[in-house]
Amino acid sequence: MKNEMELSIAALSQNESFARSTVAAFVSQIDPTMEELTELKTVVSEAVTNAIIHGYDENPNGRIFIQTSIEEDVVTLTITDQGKGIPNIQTAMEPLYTSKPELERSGMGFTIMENFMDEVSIQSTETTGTTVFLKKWLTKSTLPSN
Amino acid sequence: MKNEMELSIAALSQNESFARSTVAAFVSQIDPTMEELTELKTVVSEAVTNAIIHGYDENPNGRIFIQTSIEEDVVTLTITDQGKGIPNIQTAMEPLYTSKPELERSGMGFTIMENFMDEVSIQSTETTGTTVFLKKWLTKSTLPSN
Amino acid sequence: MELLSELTKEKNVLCVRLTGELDHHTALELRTELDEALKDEDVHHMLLNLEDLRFMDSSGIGVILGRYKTIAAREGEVVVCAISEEVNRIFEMAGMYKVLRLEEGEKSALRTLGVA
Amino acid sequence: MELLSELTKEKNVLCVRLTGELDHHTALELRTELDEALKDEDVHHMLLNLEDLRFMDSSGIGVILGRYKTIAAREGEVVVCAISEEVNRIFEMAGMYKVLRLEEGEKSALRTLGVA
Ligand SMILES: Nc1ncnc2c1ncn2[C@@H]1O[C@H](COP(=O)(O)OP(=O)(O)O)[C@@H](O)[C@H]1O
Ligand SMILES: Nc1ncnc2c1ncn2[C@@H]1O[C@H](COP(=O)(O)OP(=O)(O)O)[C@@H](O)[C@H]1O
Repeated sequence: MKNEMELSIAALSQNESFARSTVAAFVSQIDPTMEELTELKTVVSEAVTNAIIHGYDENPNGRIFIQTSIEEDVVTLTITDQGKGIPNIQTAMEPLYTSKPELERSGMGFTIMENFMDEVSIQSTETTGTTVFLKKWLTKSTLPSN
Repeated sequence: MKNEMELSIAALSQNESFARSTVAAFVSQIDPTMEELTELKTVVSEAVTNAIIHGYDENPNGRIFIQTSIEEDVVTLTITDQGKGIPNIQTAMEPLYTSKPELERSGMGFTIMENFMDEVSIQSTETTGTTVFLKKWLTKSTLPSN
Repeated sequence: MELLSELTKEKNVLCVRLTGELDHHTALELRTELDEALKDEDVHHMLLNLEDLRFMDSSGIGVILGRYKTIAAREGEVVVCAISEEVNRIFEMAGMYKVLRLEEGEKSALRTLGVA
Repeated sequence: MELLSELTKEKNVLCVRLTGELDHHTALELRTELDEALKDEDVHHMLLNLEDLRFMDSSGIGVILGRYKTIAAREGEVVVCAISEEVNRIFEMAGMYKVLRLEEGEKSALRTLGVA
């Protein structure tokens, strides 16, 4: 059976851990391995942090939308901000590229997402915001708990 | 500092525990006591269960919206469904009143909400749905963690 | 695996030990399980050990009262033991102690039901 | 209390033991704390014990590389020990082992830095 939730949070750094554990709690319904759960938490953390730092330039009035759906053994995540957008997605996705070295960003966010998920795609328009689509097939999945 | 989140879930009974633990995880930021956390979990469980059973007559296509805000030592919850509504709110709030005795409902949901929260108010329109507003002042609160 | 129930029979008492969370979702499963066990007409009393019940909402009241009816029809008793403070408050609000009896531990509860 | 850091000095080594979760939120606090400790110019090396680090994302890479620069300017070394498999994968992706050394345990790591 398919299940789906949507979470909307204020762009505050203390919500990063809340966001990743909420997604993990939801996905737990389809019995992921501990490793898969850590990978999912990590990518949520990366995308939410990007929305806060890059999308909203740390303006806490911004809102971040996290949609999670689970169906059989597939997890789909959509993380959206209505921030400033990414001028050049190709460049942004390069390992080690960061537009904010002064904040000690490592430029590894998208690289981690690509390594930990099976599908990553980014949609972004300057001034209207960014959406990151992420998809992962769980390996040791059991039947949905219902 | 004020913090706020909104959660939207499918009207599936397996989301009851997800909803109450998500609210608890969010409210944990302002250091409630274990007792207060249990009370908050219980009222979320009551309101979400009501939306599923009464609001949507267990139709899983329904959606439930849970808004949580924390500010200083005050927790505000708003739980909304777009279901069938409550024809008579006075009657509904009476202890032991239930419109679904055949489902072994106890009629204690609203009574528990009133006992565990400081403010309870209900807004409902037939055919457009129900919103339950709940508010609680935490006693042993510390300053917000930021 | 949100609610685990361990059912045993001691003489004519059905002993139910609940671990986890009892809400509307898990109450459905519990009801089915208890009704199955109560088909055994030798069962006259029910003892609920709630020591490891971490969470319960009003759906728990409903499922317990429903089984109480079966037990009452057999002129038996429902006894609850090892209840947490939070669950106790809900029991009190619902007036549960008008129909069921509270005991501290499982041993003493069983003794009051005639099981040595 | 998402990240706890325990800082001690062993000879000229700053030992950092991290417990909890290292993300953008907690990295900010950790950076301030480490920079404070690194004001002590006697510190030449830094040892990171990650045994109790339950979670780390790329913000952790940033905060470690930033401190590495200070240590490298003093011609010291940054050594990491007791790393989990998940955190190790992120370290490898980021090419961290080009600039820092991995050791199994804290004792052996300290020995390689000349602390008995
Ligand atoms: N949500 C976003 N809004 C605007 N720009 C973004 C967003 N996410 C990523 N970017 C851009 O893409 C770059 C690379 O992102 P990433 O790989 O996560 O590295 P980092 O966050 O360390 O800079 C960022 O430096 C930023 O310029
Ligand atoms: N979200 C809702 N939508 C429609 N009706 C509702 C809703 N919540 C409560 N009700 C009505 O109010 C009554 C009392 O609710 P409650 O005190 O929670 O008891 P119970 O859920 O056990 O019936 C319900 O039986 C139902 O008729």
